[in-house]
Amino acid sequence: MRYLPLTNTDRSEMLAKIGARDIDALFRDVPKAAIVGRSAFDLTDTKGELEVDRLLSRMAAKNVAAGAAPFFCGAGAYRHHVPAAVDHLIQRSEFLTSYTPYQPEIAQGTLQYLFEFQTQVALLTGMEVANASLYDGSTATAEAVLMAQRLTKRSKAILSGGLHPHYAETVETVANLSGEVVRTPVTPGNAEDIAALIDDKTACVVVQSPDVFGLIRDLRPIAEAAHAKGALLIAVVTEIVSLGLIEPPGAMGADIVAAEGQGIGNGLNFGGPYVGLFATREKFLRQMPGRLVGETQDAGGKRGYVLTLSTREQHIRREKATSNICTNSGLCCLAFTIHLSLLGEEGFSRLARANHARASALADRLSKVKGVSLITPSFFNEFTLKLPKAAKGIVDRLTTKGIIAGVPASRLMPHEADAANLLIVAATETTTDEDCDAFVSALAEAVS
Amino acid sequence: MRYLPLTNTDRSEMLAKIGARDIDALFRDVPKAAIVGRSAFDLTDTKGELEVDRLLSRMAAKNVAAGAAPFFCGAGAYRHHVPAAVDHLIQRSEFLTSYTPYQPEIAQGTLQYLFEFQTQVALLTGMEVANASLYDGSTATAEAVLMAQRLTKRSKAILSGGLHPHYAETVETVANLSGEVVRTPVTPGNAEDIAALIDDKTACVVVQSPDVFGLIRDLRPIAEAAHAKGALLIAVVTEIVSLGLIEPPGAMGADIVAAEGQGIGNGLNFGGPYVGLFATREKFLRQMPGRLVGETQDAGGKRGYVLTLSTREQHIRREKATSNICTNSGLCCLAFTIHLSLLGEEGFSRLARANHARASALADRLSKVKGVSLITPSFFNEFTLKLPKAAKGIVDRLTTKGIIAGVPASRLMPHEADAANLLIVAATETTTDEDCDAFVSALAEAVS
Amino acid sequence: MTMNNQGRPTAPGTVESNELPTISGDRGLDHEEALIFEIGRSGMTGVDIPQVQMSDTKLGGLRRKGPVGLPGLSEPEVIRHYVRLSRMNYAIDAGLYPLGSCTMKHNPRLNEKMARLPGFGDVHPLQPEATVQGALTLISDLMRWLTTLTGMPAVAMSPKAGAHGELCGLLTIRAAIAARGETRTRILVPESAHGTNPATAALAGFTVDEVPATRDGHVDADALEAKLGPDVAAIMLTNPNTCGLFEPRIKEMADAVHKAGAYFYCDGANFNAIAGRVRPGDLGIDAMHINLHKTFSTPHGGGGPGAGPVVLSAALAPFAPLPLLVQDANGFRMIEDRAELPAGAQPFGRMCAFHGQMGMFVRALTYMLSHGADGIRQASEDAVLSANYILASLKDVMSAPFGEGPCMHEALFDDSFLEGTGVTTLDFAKALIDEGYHPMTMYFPLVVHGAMLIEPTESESKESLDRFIHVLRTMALEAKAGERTRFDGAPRLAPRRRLDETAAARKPVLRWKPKDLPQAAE
Amino acid sequence: MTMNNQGRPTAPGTVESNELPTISGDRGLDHEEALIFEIGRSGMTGVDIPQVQMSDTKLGGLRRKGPVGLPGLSEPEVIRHYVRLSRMNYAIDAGLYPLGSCTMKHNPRLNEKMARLPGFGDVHPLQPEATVQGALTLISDLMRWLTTLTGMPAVAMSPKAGAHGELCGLLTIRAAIAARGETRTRILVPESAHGTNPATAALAGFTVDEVPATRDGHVDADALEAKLGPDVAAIMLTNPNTCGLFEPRIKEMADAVHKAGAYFYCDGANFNAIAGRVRPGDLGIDAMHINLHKTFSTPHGGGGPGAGPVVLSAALAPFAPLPLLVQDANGFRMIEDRAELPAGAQPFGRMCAFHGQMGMFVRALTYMLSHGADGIRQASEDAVLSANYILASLKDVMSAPFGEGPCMHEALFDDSFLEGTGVTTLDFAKALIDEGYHPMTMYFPLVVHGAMLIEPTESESKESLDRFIHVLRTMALEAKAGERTRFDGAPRLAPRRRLDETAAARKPVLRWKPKDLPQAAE
Ligand SMILES: Cc1ncc(COP(=O)(O)O)c(C=O)c1O
Ligand SMILES: Cc1ncc(COP(=O)(O)O)c(C=O)c1O
Repeated sequence: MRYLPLTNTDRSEMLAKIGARDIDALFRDVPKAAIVGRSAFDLTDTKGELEVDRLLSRMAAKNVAAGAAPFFCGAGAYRHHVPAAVDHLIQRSEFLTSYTPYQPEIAQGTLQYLFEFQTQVALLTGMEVANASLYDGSTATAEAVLMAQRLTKRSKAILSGGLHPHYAETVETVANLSGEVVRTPVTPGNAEDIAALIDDKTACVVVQSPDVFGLIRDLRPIAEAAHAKGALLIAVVTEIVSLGLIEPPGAMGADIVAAEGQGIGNGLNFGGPYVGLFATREKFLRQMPGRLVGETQDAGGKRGYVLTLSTREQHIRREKATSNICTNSGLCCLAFTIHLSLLGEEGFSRLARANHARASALADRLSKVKGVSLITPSFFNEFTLKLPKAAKGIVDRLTTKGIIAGVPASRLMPHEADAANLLIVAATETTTDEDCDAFVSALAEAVS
Repeated sequence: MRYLPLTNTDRSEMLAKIGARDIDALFRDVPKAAIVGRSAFDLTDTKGELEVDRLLSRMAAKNVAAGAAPFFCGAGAYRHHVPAAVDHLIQRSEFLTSYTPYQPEIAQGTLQYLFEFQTQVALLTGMEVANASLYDGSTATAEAVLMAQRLTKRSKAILSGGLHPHYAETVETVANLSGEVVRTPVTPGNAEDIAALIDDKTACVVVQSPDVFGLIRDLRPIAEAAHAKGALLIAVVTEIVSLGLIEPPGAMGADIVAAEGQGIGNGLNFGGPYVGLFATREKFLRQMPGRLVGETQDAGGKRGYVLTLSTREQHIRREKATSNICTNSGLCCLAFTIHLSLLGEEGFSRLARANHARASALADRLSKVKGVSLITPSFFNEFTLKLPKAAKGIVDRLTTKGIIAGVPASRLMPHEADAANLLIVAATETTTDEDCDAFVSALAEAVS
Repeated sequence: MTMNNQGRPTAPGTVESNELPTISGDRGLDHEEALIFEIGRSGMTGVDIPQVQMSDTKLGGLRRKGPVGLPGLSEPEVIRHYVRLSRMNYAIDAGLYPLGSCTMKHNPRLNEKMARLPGFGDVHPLQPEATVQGALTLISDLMRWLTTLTGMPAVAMSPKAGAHGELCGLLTIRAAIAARGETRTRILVPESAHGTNPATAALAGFTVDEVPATRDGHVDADALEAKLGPDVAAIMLTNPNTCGLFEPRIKEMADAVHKAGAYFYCDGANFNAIAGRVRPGDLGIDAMHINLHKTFSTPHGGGGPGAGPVVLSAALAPFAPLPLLVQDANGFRMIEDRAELPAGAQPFGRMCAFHGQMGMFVRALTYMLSHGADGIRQASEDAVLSANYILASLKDVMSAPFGEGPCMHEALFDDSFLEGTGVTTLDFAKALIDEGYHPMTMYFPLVVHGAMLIEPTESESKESLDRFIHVLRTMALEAKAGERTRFDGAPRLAPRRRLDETAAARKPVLRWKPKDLPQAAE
Repeated sequence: MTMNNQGRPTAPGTVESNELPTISGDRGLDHEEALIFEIGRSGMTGVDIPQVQMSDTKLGGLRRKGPVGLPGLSEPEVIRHYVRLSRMNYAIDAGLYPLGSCTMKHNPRLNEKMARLPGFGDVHPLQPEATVQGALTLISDLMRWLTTLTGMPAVAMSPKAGAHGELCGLLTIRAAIAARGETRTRILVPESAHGTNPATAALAGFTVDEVPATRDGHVDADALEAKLGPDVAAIMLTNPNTCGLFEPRIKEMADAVHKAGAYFYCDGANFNAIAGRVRPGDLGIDAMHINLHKTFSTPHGGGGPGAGPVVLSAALAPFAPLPLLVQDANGFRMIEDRAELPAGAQPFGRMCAFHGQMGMFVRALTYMLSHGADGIRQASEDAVLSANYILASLKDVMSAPFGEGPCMHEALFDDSFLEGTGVTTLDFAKALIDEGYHPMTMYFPLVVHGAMLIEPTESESKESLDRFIHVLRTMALEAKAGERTRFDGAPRLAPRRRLDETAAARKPVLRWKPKDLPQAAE
């Protein structure tokens, strides 16, 4: 087997050195009954690279790649152009096949990029500090709620109806254990009056902006209301590129920002791996989940970086840890930070503008289609349309025409009756004029 | 422009330091009339990566990739499966963006793999020494002829009719200047009696095996005849993988081996870049063209490698150099040597067997097609069929059916009347049963 | 794997360098590299995106007021920056990486190639299911490999790493208990357990009750059985355990646990020792996470990403979280909502958005198809063989707390052989860095004093193991002979000497700030 | 670019190391690595290919008798081997690479991605033309960029590198002269010319006649004109020349050459200085090769591959070699045979099999489309600006043989500033290695004593140039102050000290041999 360097001669020499009769002798502690042979597994044997390549390529060919069709899906995952340099660099052996930087003397590469990543995330979100990543935006949101409950010693979390339903369910799944989770009604295209619901049992309010329908939310009044009641505002961002054009949550009073970083440096990957961004105020530092990299000096007086404040973490604090997370999103952080380094201030703002301009133009054209209306007065690169028929049917119809028309709201919220006709549409810098033309005419035909 | 690190501020500061009014001042020596402006070039301006990616991807999509169809072309370039590790490793920055190892202290990586490459080439060909590559098989053959002329101080080179016509033309182009080149008649499927033509003016005979039709040639009698007349035998190999199964030229008396190394580690690339292999006897060392890497020690007594015997080369010997070559095929050697390291003795011989088995099975089936006959009694992974009609027409017809049926001999030798109906067909480990089925039935239909 | 020495910050005294100083500060091929924020300048960018016209009217009056504050670098500068940083890292590709409990095995390149096929890398989690049948087939094939290898009926695919899998497992157990109308609050966790186990138990709302270890490194089965009771929801055992030993009384414990109405959660981080030879399902396990990034080699550079699918027993299967993959006449479908649940399904909730770490799934299935069942079995055997070879070759000069062995895929040593030498486990491990090796896991598991946990994996040749053994033997003998030069203040030959972790923790500097702004922490 | 110090083998005396010896021989992240032949063992392989049944009957009785003698390694070992080797190399991606005459500029990654599109990388040179129209379009687009940038009517695409392009150019000239029924045997080549120029002239069957340089580093135009005569076939001039200067009297020389019935071949290796600003066609040039791997950034790691298309004047165009790309109603076609020649075409022959370095063409066109005409112009200006900045910043401490400048894209220094210091050009260059830089080109061009030719290219930031200048200034001042520590026996901090080139050449060991066999050279 090409990946296994031991020869049979090596194996017998090693057994001899060990003084074991055969390999079975090494499995002595395993109950005999529990040792099974090859026949116990109805699975194939070793295959060469060519054969495996063929098998998987055939599977892949059964999917419609986003790049192979006019494509308008968003709702938490966004297709952006990632420069070739990013994928080249993250495949550097020293990045790809290293692990958590436990030995800082031989892991400065990883530690420094994580330090730079933390800085970039803090800058983007307008917060004071950020960690070295969590799994993704949804789990980061759940961690944020738990952290708010710890900080406020209160139990109630209020989730905006505009929060991505998958995020809401993820939060409920863990936060219900430690307290109560309230979800406000879904108000497509409008901001619900969440401030009114905040009481002195409220640990936090969780508001996504742009929300799941694409609507841009003004967090300032909510932050005020929350702070007035001693609660915290958790701002959620699912399209990180929006922060190139929209006021950052930190500037609007957010106490914790939980975001999905996939939009920068990372591909769609059918849902993962993505990268959870987590930023907050310095004063909350010791309640933060996840790893933190800090600057220090080595014995020679040279600047260097180390994992720090580990006393928050499971391997030190065990059941008292701020989170159980260990493995995080290392390589995805790397892709994120490289892409953002390439963009820089100039490139990032141009990218954001290009996205908004694309989406605005498309929204204008689609909302002119007879029977179709735009229900999100404000948005970044994603908006929601009200169609005369069920959105799911329309999407399926357009799919047969080779157009991936977006995400029907009903897929995310089947129980919301008035979401049935809503279609969530995203456009990015990768969307072409031809894509838009195809979409507009196909939609016009489908709804007529 | 994303690749240019200087800002306008930098530029003016630098001009100030230089004491130049503007950039034009630095082009002082250029005749005014010769300085042109942007308008002199009817070419596009800077494009972003996304846009360029789109343009080229569209162009690429206009080609039928070999992997996307049943594919049977060979005749000097062969499609083999290259393990993913090869392309990953040759893209290591330290390999990809370094240059000729002129500074051995910081180029041991390149020097060592070239030393290993030289060893592998010597082993494969059964020769004593090999150089660090030439451009490709055809130019290596031309260099071999020139070297033979230098060594024998004779002018005549006899080229076998079985030598790839492109190779023969390449040799004629340069060797005619220094002497005369004779080509023996083309005898598809048979070995011409080249020994008879060797006289005491003959510097060398050039024989390809397997020849352009796929026929395996016995070099032993030719070597004897050549040596008897004081001439040299130059053996040419266009499919290097064949040496995993066939007796190497070195074992059959060849004095110089010129080969195309593309088949190991390198893709088809529409004809280039490929890698020229060049091996010979130790005693001819000082007449060899191209770079050589040799083992030595550093001042600390550690083993190391350096470019050596440069006194043969243009940068030292100038007009008296053994060749004018400077840039060679570095990265292609690297791909070659990595792939061969992965294969090893075991993998290489299995690969060769798999190729021959594939081709044999296909040849059996195709020669059973009514009106079709196999004219090459022996072959490795490529053979020639005689068709009842012009091969070119058949190939075009099968192309419309999505099958790339091979290379019509007429494409390489339009003047050979009796080559018109000959089709040169190659099969490798990448050829599937489905590919063969499709070919056999489509051919049967086309010739009926 | 976590290193408890991280929890005991070290503050080395400054040492003077006997190196020839260079003008540049760089040394041959070793370049120092500043932060991107110190390199970049405004106006520069590494991408060319046209400046488009755009109106503010659709931004709800919330257009960003100030700049982000990002530095501007050209592409060549960015590439040089990361290439230089990478050269300061150790990696599997560069050498043996014996980090116990982390299974740092070879990451095949084919896996990377497959994960980048547009049909996998460029598909959206919410695009119409008709357009992702290949992706769903892949997930279903992977599920089949995982359930077959573990001998368990079901698997939940969405957990994003081992710890996330632990949470998924415990929440499944919680739901199963609730469905029985019971409430059980206690979870038994061995003191040798990995930190994520107790942390997860607490996160899932349980109290943690520690089970002691026996002198031979196993879980004290008697103590465990004694602790069982009506309030015990589950035990969380690692098997093979964190001492690198298989729990001989595992079935007995499983039976006792089941008899007590509790469930058996197994931490599968060490599955690489037994895959293809032992099926956890045959051991009475109810739930176990599998770290695809360990056992099945998906690269997790810099600490992630991972994937932690959880295999489930028949008793727990109904409570698996959403989404659920089902197959019907029209092909595969993801059930994302309770309304469409198949009969009997009572999902406890959702672990995360979308349906898990697809990129890791592609790599793991590529690994499995490449190895095949026979190759996976061979890999486990080689991993165990290599660990035992190391144990057998070093036990006379280092101290193996649990004696002769055999061990499973990890060889555990304690620091008693260093007693009185003045050389600590930390010194010993750091000296390995100068020798060109990544240190073993230190100070874990906690049940052993000054633990050194060595996991060679199946990816090393005998020659490589022999070199490693030779170095460790020589170091051990030197230490015992009181020759400390190699250890004091090691490493000396790495990009950095020991770093001051105390200072880092005392005055946290967690981000770059423009010179004019004070560091927030000060 | 060639380094003449290679021709003057150096044999350093052994130096003793003051380094702390390690047990392994490795040092931190710096690993020593044996030859694959010393690592591998029989029976092992890094690929899994099924062992197929096969009969000998079709092998003409010539089946291989013995083994090849290749070592067997697993994939992890192979990857580790090459990763470790790579870490012993300097590269553009790691630092400034001021190797004069080599234009070691940034290699964009997009180019690599495009070259690997199956539609380019996986197409066969002889598959039906209907199936490669995209590939032929690409070649035709590249031809348009090259002819437009150079202001020449035609271009021959098949030459595989610069030297091959030189040969192509001279053979075109030879054919043109023959077509006029003349024979001309002499070629005028400046003494400052790159070695490939005289070597190529000889290869093409001409005699070489050297033209001296003036004291200010230009070709002596008067001497050149004096040498013109009926037997002169051509002059081969490099412009900008190898001293980094533009030939001010170039048009005058071109006119004289044409008046004498000869042709003007220009070595275009230095095109990067003027691309987008000056069109060689406007200077009276008849043929010029372009090193795509220099000016247009196609990577040539380890010394290749390259591509050397040759642009041709109207006078020479008809004699361009086969194949010829033509376009008609059915699209593009490669004319590979004389029978199908378009009117007037009289190709002199063929340079190589197939139609050139397609992989390089894709990269070069990607580079051109990315930069655009404006970006290419800017790149040339920045390259020239950077070289002049270096010249201006160092001329007071180092010695610039041709004074104040301005220069083009290269700054040339001689070793007179080292006179009496005991420090040689070689020492000075090797000391740069310890500072983290690749040395400049040394001992070329030959017209300058102890030449140091610095080509920064346009890929360096001002900060990077300033650091480099600071290091060179400090070194120069130290050398003059007689502080030799930094220079004696440098480099000290690289993977190797100076290597014994004399020994290597005296007893050539050009391949590994099994221990039992004696080294052939001994
Ligand atoms: C024994 C053990 N359990 C659980 C974990 C947690 O797994 P992950 O890091 O994938 O969350 C680890 C990983 O370090 C481990 O070693
Ligand atoms: C001035 C000059 N001419 C010609 C050449 C030869 O070009 P190539 O190396 O591509 O054959 C070079 C390359 O080093 C050069 O610097």
